[in-house]
Amino acid sequence: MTLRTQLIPDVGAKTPVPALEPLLFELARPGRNGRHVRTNETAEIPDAFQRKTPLRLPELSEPQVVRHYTHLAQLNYSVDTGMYPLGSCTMKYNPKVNDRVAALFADVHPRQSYRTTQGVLALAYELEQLLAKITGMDYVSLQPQAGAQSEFTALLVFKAYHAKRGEAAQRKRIIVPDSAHGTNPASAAMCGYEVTTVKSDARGNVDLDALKSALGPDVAGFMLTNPNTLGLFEERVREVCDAVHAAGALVYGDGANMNALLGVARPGDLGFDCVHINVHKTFSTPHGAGGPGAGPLCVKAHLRPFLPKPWIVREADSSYHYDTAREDRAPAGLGDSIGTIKQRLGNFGVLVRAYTYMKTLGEEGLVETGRDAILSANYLLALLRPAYDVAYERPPMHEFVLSAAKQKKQGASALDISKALLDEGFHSPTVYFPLIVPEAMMIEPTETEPKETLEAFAAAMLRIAERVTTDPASVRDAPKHAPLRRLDEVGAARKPVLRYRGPDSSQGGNPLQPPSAARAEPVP
Amino acid sequence: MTLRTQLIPDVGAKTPVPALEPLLFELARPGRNGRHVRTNETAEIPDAFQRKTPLRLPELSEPQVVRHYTHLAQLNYSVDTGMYPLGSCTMKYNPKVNDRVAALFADVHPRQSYRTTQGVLALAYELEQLLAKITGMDYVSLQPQAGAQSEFTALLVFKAYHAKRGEAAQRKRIIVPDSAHGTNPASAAMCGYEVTTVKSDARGNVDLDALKSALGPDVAGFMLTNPNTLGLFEERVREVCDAVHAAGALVYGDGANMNALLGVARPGDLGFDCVHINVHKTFSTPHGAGGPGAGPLCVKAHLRPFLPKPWIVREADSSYHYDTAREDRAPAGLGDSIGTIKQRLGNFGVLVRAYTYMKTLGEEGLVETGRDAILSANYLLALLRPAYDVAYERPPMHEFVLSAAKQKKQGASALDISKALLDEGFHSPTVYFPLIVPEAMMIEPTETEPKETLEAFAAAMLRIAERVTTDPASVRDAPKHAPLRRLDEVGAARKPVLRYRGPDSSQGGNPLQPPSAARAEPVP
Amino acid sequence: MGNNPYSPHTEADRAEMLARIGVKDIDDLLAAIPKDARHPKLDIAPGLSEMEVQAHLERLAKMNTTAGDGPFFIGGAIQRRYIPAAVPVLALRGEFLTAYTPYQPEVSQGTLQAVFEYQSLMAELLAMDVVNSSMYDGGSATAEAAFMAVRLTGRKKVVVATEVDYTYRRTLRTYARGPEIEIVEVPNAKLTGSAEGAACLIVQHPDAFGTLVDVREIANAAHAAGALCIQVTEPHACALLEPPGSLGADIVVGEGQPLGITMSYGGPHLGIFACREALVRQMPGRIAGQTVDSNGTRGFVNTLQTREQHIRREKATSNICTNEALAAITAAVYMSLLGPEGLRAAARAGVARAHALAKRLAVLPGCSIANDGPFFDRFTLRTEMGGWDLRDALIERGIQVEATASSYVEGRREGRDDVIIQCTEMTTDEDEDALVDAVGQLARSSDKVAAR
Amino acid sequence: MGNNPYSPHTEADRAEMLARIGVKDIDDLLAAIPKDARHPKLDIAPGLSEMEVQAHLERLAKMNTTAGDGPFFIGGAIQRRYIPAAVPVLALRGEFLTAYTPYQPEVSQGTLQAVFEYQSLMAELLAMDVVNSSMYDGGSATAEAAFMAVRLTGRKKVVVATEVDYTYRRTLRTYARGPEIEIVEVPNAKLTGSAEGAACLIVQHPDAFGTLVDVREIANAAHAAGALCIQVTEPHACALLEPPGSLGADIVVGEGQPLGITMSYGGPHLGIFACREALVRQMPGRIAGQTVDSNGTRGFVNTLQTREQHIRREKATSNICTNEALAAITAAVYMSLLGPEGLRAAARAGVARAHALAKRLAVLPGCSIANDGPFFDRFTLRTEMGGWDLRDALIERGIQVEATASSYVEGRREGRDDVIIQCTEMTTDEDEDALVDAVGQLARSSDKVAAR
Ligand SMILES: Cc1ncc(COP(=O)(O)O)c(C=O)c1O
Ligand SMILES: Cc1ncc(COP(=O)(O)O)c(C=O)c1O
Repeated sequence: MTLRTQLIPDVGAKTPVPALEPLLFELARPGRNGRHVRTNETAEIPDAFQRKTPLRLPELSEPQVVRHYTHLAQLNYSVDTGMYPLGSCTMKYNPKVNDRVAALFADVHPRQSYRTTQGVLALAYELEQLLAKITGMDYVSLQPQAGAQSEFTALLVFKAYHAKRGEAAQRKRIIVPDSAHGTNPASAAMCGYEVTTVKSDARGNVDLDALKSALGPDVAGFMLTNPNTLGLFEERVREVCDAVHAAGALVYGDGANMNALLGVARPGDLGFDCVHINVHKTFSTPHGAGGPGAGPLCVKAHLRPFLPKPWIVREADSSYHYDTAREDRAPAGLGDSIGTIKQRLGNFGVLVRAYTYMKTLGEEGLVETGRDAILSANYLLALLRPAYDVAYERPPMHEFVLSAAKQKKQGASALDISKALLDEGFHSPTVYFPLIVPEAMMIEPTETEPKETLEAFAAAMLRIAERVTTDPASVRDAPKHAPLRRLDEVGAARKPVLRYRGPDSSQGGNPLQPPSAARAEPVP
Repeated sequence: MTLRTQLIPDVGAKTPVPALEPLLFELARPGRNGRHVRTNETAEIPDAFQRKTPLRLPELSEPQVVRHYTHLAQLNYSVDTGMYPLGSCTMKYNPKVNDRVAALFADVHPRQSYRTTQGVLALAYELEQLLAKITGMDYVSLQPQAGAQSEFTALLVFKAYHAKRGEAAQRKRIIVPDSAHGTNPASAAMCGYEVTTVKSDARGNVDLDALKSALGPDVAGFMLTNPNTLGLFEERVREVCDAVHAAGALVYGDGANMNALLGVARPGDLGFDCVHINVHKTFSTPHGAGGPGAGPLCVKAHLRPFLPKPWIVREADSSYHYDTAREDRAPAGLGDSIGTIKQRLGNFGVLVRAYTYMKTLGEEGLVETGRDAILSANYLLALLRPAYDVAYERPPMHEFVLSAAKQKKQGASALDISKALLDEGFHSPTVYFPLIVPEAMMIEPTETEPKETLEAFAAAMLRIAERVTTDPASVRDAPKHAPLRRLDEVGAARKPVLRYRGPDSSQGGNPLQPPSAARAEPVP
Repeated sequence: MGNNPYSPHTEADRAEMLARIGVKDIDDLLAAIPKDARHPKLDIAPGLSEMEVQAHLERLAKMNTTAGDGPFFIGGAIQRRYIPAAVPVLALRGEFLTAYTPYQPEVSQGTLQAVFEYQSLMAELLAMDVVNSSMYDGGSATAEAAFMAVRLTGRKKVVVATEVDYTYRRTLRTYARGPEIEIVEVPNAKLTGSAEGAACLIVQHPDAFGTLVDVREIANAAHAAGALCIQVTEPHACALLEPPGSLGADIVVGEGQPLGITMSYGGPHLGIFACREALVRQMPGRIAGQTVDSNGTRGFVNTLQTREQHIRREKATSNICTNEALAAITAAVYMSLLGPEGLRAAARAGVARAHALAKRLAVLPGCSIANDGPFFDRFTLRTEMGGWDLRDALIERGIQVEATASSYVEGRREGRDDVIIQCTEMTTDEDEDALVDAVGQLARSSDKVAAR
Repeated sequence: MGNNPYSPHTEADRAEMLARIGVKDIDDLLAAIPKDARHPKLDIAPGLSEMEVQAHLERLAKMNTTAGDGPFFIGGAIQRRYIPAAVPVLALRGEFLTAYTPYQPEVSQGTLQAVFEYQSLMAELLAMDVVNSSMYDGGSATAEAAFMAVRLTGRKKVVVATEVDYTYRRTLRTYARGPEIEIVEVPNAKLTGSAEGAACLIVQHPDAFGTLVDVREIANAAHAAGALCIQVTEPHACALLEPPGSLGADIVVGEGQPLGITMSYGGPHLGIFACREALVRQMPGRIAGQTVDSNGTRGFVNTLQTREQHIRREKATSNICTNEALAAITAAVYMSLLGPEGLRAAARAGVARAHALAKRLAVLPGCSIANDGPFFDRFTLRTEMGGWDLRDALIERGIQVEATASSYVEGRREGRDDVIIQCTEMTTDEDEDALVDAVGQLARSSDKVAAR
């Protein structure tokens, strides 16, 4: 039962608003409420501090709230409802057992003593070891809460490393390939580095000569995604790393594409000094409509001293504690560490899920995952090749990039195709990334889509390609069967409406402005 | 994201089947499976007993199963998605906290000792008391698992009561009003009684004269729903009960409509000897797509000896046990009890929810519930009266019955209107019940629907009535916006297909018959 | 609003509604109610907040010792089995949980297709033709099966084996008081000789004590005498044992709870009900069937409703209305997740553990396994202590088993007094060690035996 | 399939796929990988079944003492608060949980509208103009706010009060090493005098110790010096205290976890980030905005994306990509369920309990309340034992409190060593009694003091 557009009743607007679902504020009535929490007590607050500004939150009954969010949820596409081939995002199935066991750790506060959290610490310690083994690294920090924060953390580590060697002032630049994800240059800039971009070569690799000429004593590090954002394994990865090291710089591995490498190859064996893990990609934790994630940072031994504190220590009797004095409250042992990115163990609730996933798969399951991810991508590419241009003609790893340049000429862009896919019941791939492929469509099926689904997706893509040749206008007009037609993003940015301010924002912007006489739905 | 009709791929059918979602069997592939439970051990089973019949269950991956049921769920209308004004069913909001606390009792086995289940017994004991107070009765059996089973239980109690008085052989008849719910006569027949129907009078009451002339020494009991299925309070309820008692028979109260009486009146004060409770109606437990429910039976003291065993006993030290020897395993004390309807405490998981609801509402909340339920029904009736015939013109209690007889003449029946309501985004009322109202539409809004929703529902009903006058064919053609168009129920009954037997049932009916070469969706 | 936290009506709403109705007060709508009966004082405590009620229920729950709190061997019809995490996530989605009987099939395809799939899966598991959408539980399903046999044969005697679960037999006896059906209880061994004049023979396989029973022989005897054979069974057993449909059963009933449904002190559970195709018009309960919509698209409806109370009233095949549809959906989710391999694995684990455990217990002094033949995943342990004392002594040690009351018939103690030990995939090595240790210690302490 | 229980590929599937690709083996697709690096041995144990992994995690979880296991007074940024049952039921629905950033808004209206509503609700609570869709947590939000102030002012000095939560200050100091921003820590009392040359003053109200702070004065001082005022706050406090937007704050940050999100040993949580309208183009993070579709129907999209890394790369206002959208949705569900009254009630309960408890503790011998002024729902208890010893002694008694490290700056112990006592609506009379009893006993035992 999907929502159909309705005229929002009772909002007090002069003309009723067509929408799929009213806003919370539009559903509210003064005096309505549930009884979740109550108190008879009064709070002793000095008058000067008391809230005088009206608290204009909507008042709703619980049944209304339940329906509202049930309706909203049903408007979403999600992994639980269909294939979600968003390249670079690894939208694989999120096992339900992981959510259930995560709830076992819900009622633990991060400021509890190690004495009351031995289960947390035992899990985290083993998780660090698992990640080290899978990446071929030596040590792991669980603190970063997403890939981007892990990049930033790693660059702080680089800075500290160079500082220790007296080269901090000199090494001011970070090099990134032109195919890099936007977070890479952004993290470098946030960390106070200048960013130099090197181009890719004709086979989709980093252009080694360009890299070499960019390298120098002012370079702190190089950020490399492997397989890169084209889905291609860097063919001369060891030469690349050697060149960077020869210049006294460090190699950062963006591990967003680690799914391809599970049991297939380890960054630690390829020359990387560190690599981050997007557990919300590789290790199946749900993406939560945009987040949360977790981004553990795995490093070689020479970078360990700089990792965020505190660190977990395991005693001979299998008890655990932190390495800092008085729990982690007196970081006497900060040493060369960069400090703290996130108190204690980062997004622990996400990490529990990742740990559970690894324990479920085990060595053979991890290996199978990497191989099946690669198999699925290559199979889907084989099915799509007849109709779309392939950006780089060599076997991809877990994802691949098509170009809709041909279709664009025929009258429908990658964007149009992405919308037409919605009408076919599929989520669209990532479009217009990486930037170096015109009309890019970056497709990552993951290992959890059945072969039949890959075939159905391919059939849809081929139908659309066919339609582009016969009736491109209809593709440009998509979507027609999604909950909404195409949305005006330009208008949204030009005149931003970033919160609800009532039906008539000129009236002081009170979101609880009472319904005007002009009801959308008159009482019969 | 609602499902749109698709051609089911790969089912092996000669011609693909259009459907909203494939069947589990159609999604399966041999060799596919998860790893929820496993064992390396072999079972010692004598060969003669071993299963030789193939176990033709579908093999699926967990991601497929999750998507399948998520899709199916989204095809359902439910209280969580909209107003569900099904008369006689009390489709009120089902509080989420009730589900959460019910889970606290999930891991308890009914054959545990009273010593390990003091929490269960304490809750059940208090629940019995709450139900007795609310109904004005003296004792309660929690065993019946639904209203109908409670009716049957009560009639067994009647039989035992008459037997005790030596009148069992003589009292062979049960009287029911013509407005009674189908379960009443069905329960009576199941209990070995003959059923006599008495008609209703012009005000929607039991026709007292008809009742009196039906009464006699061969009558065991009278089953009365109050408010009755017209939503009307029995105006001479005490006279009715007195007449029945005068004939030596008992009065059974069908408490399906108890929501109207919460804090408003008590069956025990009106002359009933017993009343059942549909906790899935009055006490907010979810209806579960058809069930489960629970149907506690509340009786006056004179019927207590006959209630199902075991009974809970509370000791002075607030400990609890059953009244039978050796727990309830040796029912030495069966006495006059009819026996056991359901081991121990019936649908305990449902009863926990009902208990929680009562504790949440408390006395004032219960009173408010009854009054708001009545208020909502009367308000909605006032809004609808302009367009529809009202079956009986006196203030209803918690629900009311309209007749679409006028509309029927104009070209659209109650059934057609019910389907048109689906297109308006509402569930339909109960139609064609009670049987005594032509083209009946039985509407129960419940107290949890906001006033605006009642108004929106009324507006939809009025729009439809208007459409019946201008374009009845369009109403007959409804629904158009539901997941499916009108379904062929006659065809379903004429040539019943009650399980899946594979794409070609002539081929031995193997539901796992492999896909034929003719795929619905050819591999591109 | 105000006192019922789930009611949305504000005082302003109520005033507007009353005005539109044209009365001053809700009391003005209650004229039909005898004055003295209006507004009774209920003597119930004031309502709690959600936070308070949650705390209150947590306190009550802590007063129980759950199955997970220690070694646990109670089973029978209701079993502690592993429930995959996806089961509740899917089956308890609000759209299933808060819908009702699919009276409007066009907006209830989720329920109807899921129930149709349940019927199909269960029919395969049992090797039976038709399965209904659910009865309340195994007990009432057994009683309704007996009633159906009475209707089909016109005979009013029902023969049931004493090795049928005691709760089912109690419910059967209770139900039978209504239409005054004669219930004859005989041991399994005497079933074949008791078919004459009977509407049906009711046999459980594996039986209440876990023993395997030759159903074919009993079905043959029934059929020879013009009676039906009703088999009570358990779903996991059907994954490994020749299924009822292949043994000659005409009607099959049982408890579906082990298929992913929580124990919850006995309910809500799932009454399984299956029969041969020819008998379907006498079947009780709702049945989902396949059809098409006016566009020719496949869809599902409740069908064969002319058997049901809302149409046939006193002529219906049963009075059942609200059933256990959600449990049927849950069982379907469970079966589709486990698949045939997982179902067999779960069943096998119970059987293997039961046999290994029985071997360890049988060699303890004073202990023996009391089953009459090969058993499945539970067995009867006989000690010198007697079952009830042993059970109570084990509770003291945190171990829960069931003392068997097979021998109590209408309150008279007739025979043995043992304990039943149920194993499932949830049984662990530690559980088994704890039981063997405890029984070893207890069986040795002859003072306890004396004290009986 | 086979080893990864979530992969659907059967061996037959794999063979067909390889054939279509035109290779014999997956290894044929791996030519780009250095030979010696292929197929590393990982040295990881074989996979578990779901049932095994569930049992394993349950064992680990039992090794913790949770907040619900005994009297619990740890709080600060992360608080144990009552979470209504409907919150997880709604926010964790699969359609929210398993979606990603709404790159295709037409099929992501659920996410986008829910986030837009979160922004609107939070803006009202804080009385701020604009709220973004979330940062990782309170700590990173604080650091990003400081960076934003640096960008806006062109100044590289950030002044932060020592009464700001120590975890936020640590993260701030760590972040600041990147762009080499100077972090100056001064007590609240010295903030107004430290604005000169600063990009911003960062003040927390109520502060880490629960003390109420005069933010207006600090904001005025900041503005007078051309600096911004960044207020760190807590959502429940804003229901009762004059909100940041009314106190002069330019940017507001905080931890949103208390709004219905589980503690989960520190994450995933919700970084609240709000600012004045004029500053929005320097704001980090995603923002949902209202628009219309081509039919004119209202809808929502992520907007003002030219601030973001995927468009602006090294010129972006932040590197954040994956955020905590689900936590924002959860907070919105929580706020809509509680409403203004519920939110105030929850806040009031904490304040009332904290004050009552403080009064009881303050009269115990050797005990005093060490806050510098009126406090909100937590306070600092000073005893002769010292905070760390008291905390450890309380753990022995099953009571959990936090010892304050406010006084440790870069490892140097500078001042007091107390405990912080946080109350919320979840605090019970029994909890309070247990704490008063225990502290009463401990404070009296002078041997402990001697032993320090
Ligand atoms: C290649 C690449 N690098 C980095 C990131 C950033 O990771 P996160 O979104 O977890 O911050 C992403 C994900 O979006 C990515 O695809
Ligand atoms: C008036 C009436 N009586 C009895 C019943 C039967 O109750 P149940 O469905 O719980 O068996 C119903 C409900 O459907 C009903 O509406």
